[in-house]
Amino acid sequence: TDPAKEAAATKEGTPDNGNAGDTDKAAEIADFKIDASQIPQEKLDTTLYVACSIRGLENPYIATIADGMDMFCEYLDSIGQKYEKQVLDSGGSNDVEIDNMKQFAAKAGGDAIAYADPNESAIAPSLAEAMADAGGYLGTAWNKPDDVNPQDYDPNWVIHTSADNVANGKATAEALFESMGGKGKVFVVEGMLGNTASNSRIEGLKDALKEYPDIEVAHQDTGNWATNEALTLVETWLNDTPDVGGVWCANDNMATGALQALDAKGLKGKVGVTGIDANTDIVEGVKDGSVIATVSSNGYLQGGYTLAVCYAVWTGLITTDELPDDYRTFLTPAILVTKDTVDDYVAEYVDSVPEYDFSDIWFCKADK
Amino acid sequence: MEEKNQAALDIREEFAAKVKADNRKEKLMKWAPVGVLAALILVFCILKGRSFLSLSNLVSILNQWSLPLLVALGLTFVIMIGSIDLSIDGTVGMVGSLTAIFVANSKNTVNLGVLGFLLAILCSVVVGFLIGVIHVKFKIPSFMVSFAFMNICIGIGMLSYSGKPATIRDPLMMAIPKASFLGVPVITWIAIAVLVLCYYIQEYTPFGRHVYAVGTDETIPKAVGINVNKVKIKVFTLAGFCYGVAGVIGALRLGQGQIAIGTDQMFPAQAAVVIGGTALTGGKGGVMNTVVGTLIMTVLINGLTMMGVDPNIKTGIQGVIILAAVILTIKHGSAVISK
Amino acid sequence: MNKLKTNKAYFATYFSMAVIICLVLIFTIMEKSFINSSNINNLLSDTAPLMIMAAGMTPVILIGSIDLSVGAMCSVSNVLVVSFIMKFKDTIYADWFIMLVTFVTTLVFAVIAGIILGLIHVKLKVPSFIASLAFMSIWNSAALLISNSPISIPKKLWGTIDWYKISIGPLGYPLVIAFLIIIGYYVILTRTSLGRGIYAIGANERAARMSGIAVDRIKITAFAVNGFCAALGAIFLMAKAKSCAPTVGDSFTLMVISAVVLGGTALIGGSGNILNTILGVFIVSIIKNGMNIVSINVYWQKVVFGVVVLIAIAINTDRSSRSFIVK
Amino acid sequence: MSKNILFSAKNIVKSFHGTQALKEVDLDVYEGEVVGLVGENGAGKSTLMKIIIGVQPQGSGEMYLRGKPFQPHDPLEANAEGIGMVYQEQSLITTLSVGQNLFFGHEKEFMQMGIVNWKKMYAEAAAVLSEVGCEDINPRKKVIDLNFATRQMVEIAKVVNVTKEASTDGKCLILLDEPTSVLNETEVKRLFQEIRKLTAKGHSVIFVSHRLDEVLEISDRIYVYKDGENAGNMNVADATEAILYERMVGHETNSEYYHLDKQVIPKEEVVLEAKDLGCRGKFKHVNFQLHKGEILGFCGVVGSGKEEICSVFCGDESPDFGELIVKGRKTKYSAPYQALNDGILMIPMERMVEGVIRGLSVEDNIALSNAGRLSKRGMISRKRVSEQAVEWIRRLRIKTSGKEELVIQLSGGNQQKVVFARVLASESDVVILNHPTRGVDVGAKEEIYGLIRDMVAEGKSVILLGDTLDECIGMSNRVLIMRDGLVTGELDAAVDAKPSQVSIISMMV
Ligand SMILES: Nc1ncnc2c1ncn2[C@@H]1O[C@H](COP(=O)(O)OP(=O)(O)OP(=O)(O)O)[C@@H](O)[C@H]1O
Ligand SMILES: Nc1ncnc2c1ncn2[C@@H]1O[C@H](COP(=O)(O)OP(=O)(O)OP(=O)(O)O)[C@@H](O)[C@H]1O
Ligand SMILES: [Mg+2]
Ligand SMILES: [Mg+2]
Repeated sequence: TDPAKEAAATKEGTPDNGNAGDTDKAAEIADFKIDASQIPQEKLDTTLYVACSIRGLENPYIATIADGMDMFCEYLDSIGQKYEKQVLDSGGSNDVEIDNMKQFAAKAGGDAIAYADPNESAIAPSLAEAMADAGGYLGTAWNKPDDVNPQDYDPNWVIHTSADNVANGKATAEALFESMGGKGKVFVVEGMLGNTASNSRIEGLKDALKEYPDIEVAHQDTGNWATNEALTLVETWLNDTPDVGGVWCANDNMATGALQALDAKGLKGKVGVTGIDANTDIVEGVKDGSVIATVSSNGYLQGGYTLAVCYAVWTGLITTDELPDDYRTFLTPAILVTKDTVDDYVAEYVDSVPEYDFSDIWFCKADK
Repeated sequence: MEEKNQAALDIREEFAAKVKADNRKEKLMKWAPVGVLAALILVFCILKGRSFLSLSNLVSILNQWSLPLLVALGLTFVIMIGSIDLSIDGTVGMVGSLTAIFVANSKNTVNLGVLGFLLAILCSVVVGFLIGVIHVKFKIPSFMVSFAFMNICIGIGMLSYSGKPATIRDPLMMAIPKASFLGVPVITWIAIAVLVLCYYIQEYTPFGRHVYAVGTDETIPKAVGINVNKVKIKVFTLAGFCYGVAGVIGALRLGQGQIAIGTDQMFPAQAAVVIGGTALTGGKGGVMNTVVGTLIMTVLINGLTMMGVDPNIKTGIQGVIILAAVILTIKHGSAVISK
Repeated sequence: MNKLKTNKAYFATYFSMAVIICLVLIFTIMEKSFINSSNINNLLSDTAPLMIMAAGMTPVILIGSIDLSVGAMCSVSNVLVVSFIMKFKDTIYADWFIMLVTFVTTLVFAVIAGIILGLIHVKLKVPSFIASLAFMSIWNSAALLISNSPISIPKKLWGTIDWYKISIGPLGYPLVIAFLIIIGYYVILTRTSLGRGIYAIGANERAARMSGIAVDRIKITAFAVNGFCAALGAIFLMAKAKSCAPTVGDSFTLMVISAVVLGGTALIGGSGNILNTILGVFIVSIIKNGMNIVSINVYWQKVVFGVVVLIAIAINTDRSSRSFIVK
Repeated sequence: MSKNILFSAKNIVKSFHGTQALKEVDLDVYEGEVVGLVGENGAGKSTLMKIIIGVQPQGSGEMYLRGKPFQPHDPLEANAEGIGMVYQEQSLITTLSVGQNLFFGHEKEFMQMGIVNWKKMYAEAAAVLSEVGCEDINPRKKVIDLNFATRQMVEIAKVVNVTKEASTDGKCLILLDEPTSVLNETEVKRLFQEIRKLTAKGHSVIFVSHRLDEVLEISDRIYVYKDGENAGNMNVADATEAILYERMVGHETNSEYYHLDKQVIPKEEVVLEAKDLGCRGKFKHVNFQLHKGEILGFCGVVGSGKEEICSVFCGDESPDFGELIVKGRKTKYSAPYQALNDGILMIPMERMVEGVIRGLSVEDNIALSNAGRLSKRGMISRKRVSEQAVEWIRRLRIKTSGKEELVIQLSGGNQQKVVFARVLASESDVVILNHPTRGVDVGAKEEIYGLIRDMVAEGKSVILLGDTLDECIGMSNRVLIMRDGLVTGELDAAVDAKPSQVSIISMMV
């Protein structure tokens, strides 16, 4: 079975596509694959500028997105496409990210494809606008405002994808609460204040809390996505609430800190921890039982395939007009890694780098 | 005539009384930071009594105090010569990252053991030395030199693990953060050892006096024949050493090398140094003041965390308390010039 | 002799220019598209927020103080302006009127905030470094409390912030505003008693006080002006990103101060020329822009940035006439 | 007096980018003598001293110490050879203790097992202090807590100590650059005693001062410098104040020193009045009226409260009791700019920290206090600023390479003149002169006295805290004598009826 299809996130069903005539077309699109032989030679000889715009490489998950771009570039090599790639690092600043994108677009002119993880949902339109002004193609992930869609920047804003943060937050929370037998006290370590991903994951946590009325949140504070801050928080809280049953963290970086704090008090393995991102050390934690769950959003997949879709549009093999709405904005698969699934996950993704076929551009669509 | 004499006596007494009062006030002001610390502890005891005062929380406070203390110790010397050092976030993070890849770790096969520590610390010592040399030789404000090195060090730190932090696997290193001696964490002992070293340097070596002199008015030591540039370079190098030890401790505590070990260490350290009573204009204060200053900051953050204050307003409360503490502890009056 | 001495004042300008020319040459050689028109357009419009904030910071540094709360001030103004817009967007008033009112309200708020910081610094004798550090925390919290997540400007109002993209020749409209403000400051600093007071205070506060300069008032004015500029920068950022975020200003604080110092203003106060701040800002933004254009490996970007800044300031500082102490 | 030459300097030349500070000067010092060195402000006295001690490198020329060529690279080297110096500017580190200052740069001598033995150092410091008659100074006290006169004594002790620390056992040379400008009479006496003790031991002293009477009193031989050149040297027996004056300034003192002929009788109109004014712990019950066109002198020893009264008038401090009435209006100032708005301005005592802004140019400094008058529609006219500067540089004979020169590059006395120019240029109605001639050469002093007279003739009023008692009596229409924070006497000082110094001193102490 394809683990990518065991999506933990399936909140939104596929919207109905209306009449039967479109169904054929939909099937055609779903089966679309890049056929390298159809790409005009002049396109292959043009230098294509490839970029991924991310918020700092300190975070291992984000670093895998850049790796995803590298994998996709290997594919470009294999079909003889000339290209130049670069990573745009916003360092967590909206303004810098917009500037970076504008500068990248200006340099590349129309021959650009980019993946962007907008630092905040609110800047996604500005990123798209930067690309639209220059004529390149952009795919975004995670964050965008609800009332703005890729269609608003046709054809330059090709797709927006997201792992379902709410669902992920809920899934890890449920796994944690189950491991505690449905009752007890938990610590909640939030991500950066004001960050959309963090807020959505917290929302998922709250949904789960409603279903487990006997779980009590003993402490909640922000760890700013950072290991050391999470360490300090949990270390302090443990003095106040030594009988805690679990620690829910909004990402794995912070889960690492929480584990370290528990370890210092001899509680590692006794108090469950959850995170999101499937960092190597946390996946190991799942294996040895000190971590209850984490979620892999598969950065390779997000980074590489978003670029692949943009590439298909740039070559002209596919046009944005023919894409139905649910191919413009969709969810990417996420894998919940728990004690039960960890061995499969490790075999598939850790011990072997998965082979991806980037010509199959919709492989990253969760409900495909 | 009689009356005049009486008046003269009055004013002399008044004068004496005023001098006495001023002196008393000055002495009191010296202890004001300690007072602030005591007040904070008292407030948290009342609000969060048992758990705040519990042995395990005291140990946590000591743990959490170690790294800021080390950083602030280094910074104290820099501030005492009237300079400033923004490189902290970078150097601490860089050393933290390097420590993990120099000892046995999950990322590479290097295993230098204790030598790995020393090598990592050496890196920040070199950075400190370079900051000092460039600052004095090219006459570039320390603000700019250290700003540049902050970026360079963050870059080096990030490069060293390229997105995938190394987890420390050396059993000794993994044991240190859990170990304690006489009930005090070993990490804190390391910080205290550096504190003693700094105190010794400040109080019992000629260099210590020269630091005060350079901060007060560097033309004077120059005129006496002291090599002011050398003093400054030494100060930045010493600071680099302190940041280095802080970085190592950060990595040990996390069990992982990350650039984030240094993130957001600089501004709280500056605040701690000033709250402790070291003047930003140089020449006044010292490491003991910094001990109190860092304790205030650590206790404050620990207490607020313990109380579960809404994270959105936590930093705001910190800001207000820092402001209040400084207002309480610094000299006022029309003759005081504050830059 | 005298000629030589007056000329020295211009050395800083020449050096900064030289640094800029070198940078442009190097980047152009490495990647031709660096000087293509759309990138030049980017450079000349996107530096506006940094430029305006650096303009406000210059007088503060000239008086020998510092304001570390600019970034946070910018964040809080940024969320404030958008949350006002969201409050009033459904009222009967014309969109441009809503915008105008919210802008003015925000600017007034920022000026008041600057005055409060100035008062605390001046009246309570709290060093500006630490007072503004405390305010940084306070405004950060305030921004989060106003809105702890980013808000987008609704699409229907996008028309009202189109002015951000207007350009006069290659110069973006916001940058023109920033230039005008800087030129205004230049006149104030060089030709009025307020300006001379600012330099005098920076050079020797006690002597300035004794010679009858209204030290307190001038200092507070500098902080108020800085607040104003931070808010204006926040408005530019809002228009640029069509949204607000409670942490938008964080990365600006050190960048703003560095740009001012790169422009040759002494951190100990008392010497510098606000026109050179323009050059300082361009040095910073050209380095950042150029590194993206020549696509330096992102892991190396910080290292390169640090080294280039160091070289730039080393060339930039006029050491020959420096009889002063460098702290 | 023995006739061995201890030190000699030949053809010393020194220029600072453009300014020729010394053009070939010579100086010989014999063992056991005091050499007085006088000259106008900017004549190059301090520069020569700094070359001898090694703070500044000489341009060209030779120096010999005990017959051997001598060229120190830094003061520590000179100290080791037995040369010590008291600088014109204060050179103690205020944040350190007296003892630490005494041995600053020599801490290594007290190192034991890597630790500085402070106890030993303080004991030694106490011994050194008592040697110069300052047993009352606690060596553990921080310098910042001492008044300026005491600090000066510490400086002297520091130098005297050099003679003992010197690695040579030969005779030492001590350079004193205007050591008395901040001392009162008894302190000067004490200093002179010290100097005599030193010369008795065979050490030599170079003594720089603008107070010619002091120079004549203490020196054995006197050198006069003018514009960086030797303008004569003579035995003290051959010198009088008049001769020295002539050599320094280039012409004889042409009029009467204090321009008594220009002393006018003040108008009836009261411009400033103190009613029962008081400041807690400083002064009390002060009543007086300052009339238009009057010079009112304040006499009193340190701590008598006269300085504090000045800071109240000029708005630097607020009084605790009583009323201050300016031009008929009751006022209370919280900052000097408010006083300036009422037309009151002061020349502060400490010119370095309060008087001039050393990082600004001469012209900007002169323009500091009258921005209003120099501007048109809110804009300052650069032309007026520079015209004004040129005018005052000429009138006060400020020695500078141009109006754009930074004040920090001027000699001590010329900096003082810049302050004076600033205050005069402000055209304030009431001018408080707090030691206006401190560190100013005799020629310029006379000039300044003339200017004060002119100012008064124009209807301005002056409160004068003289640098000497003589000056105070000579210039004033009326003197107020203060003691212990109270006014103990008020004497008329009309041209023909100047009070005697003795009568005033009796009220001062
Ligand atoms: N650092 C310097 N840079 C430039 N010029 C200087 C410097 N130091 C001294 N000069 C110049 O050298 C000349 C001699 O100065 P010096 O200080 O020796 O005078 P002085 O005789 O001690 O006068 P005073 O009685 O006022 O103290 C002056 O014209 C002064 O402007
Ligand atoms: N507030 C003060 N703090 C420190 N030192 C002071 C203070 N006031 C005065 N002095 C110092 O005391 C000394 C003499 O003071 P002052 O000028 O008031 O006396 P004076 O008029 O010179 O006395 P006399 O006329 O008897 O010589 C100077 O060195 C001055 O710097
Ligand atoms: Mg002199
Ligand atoms: Mg006197």
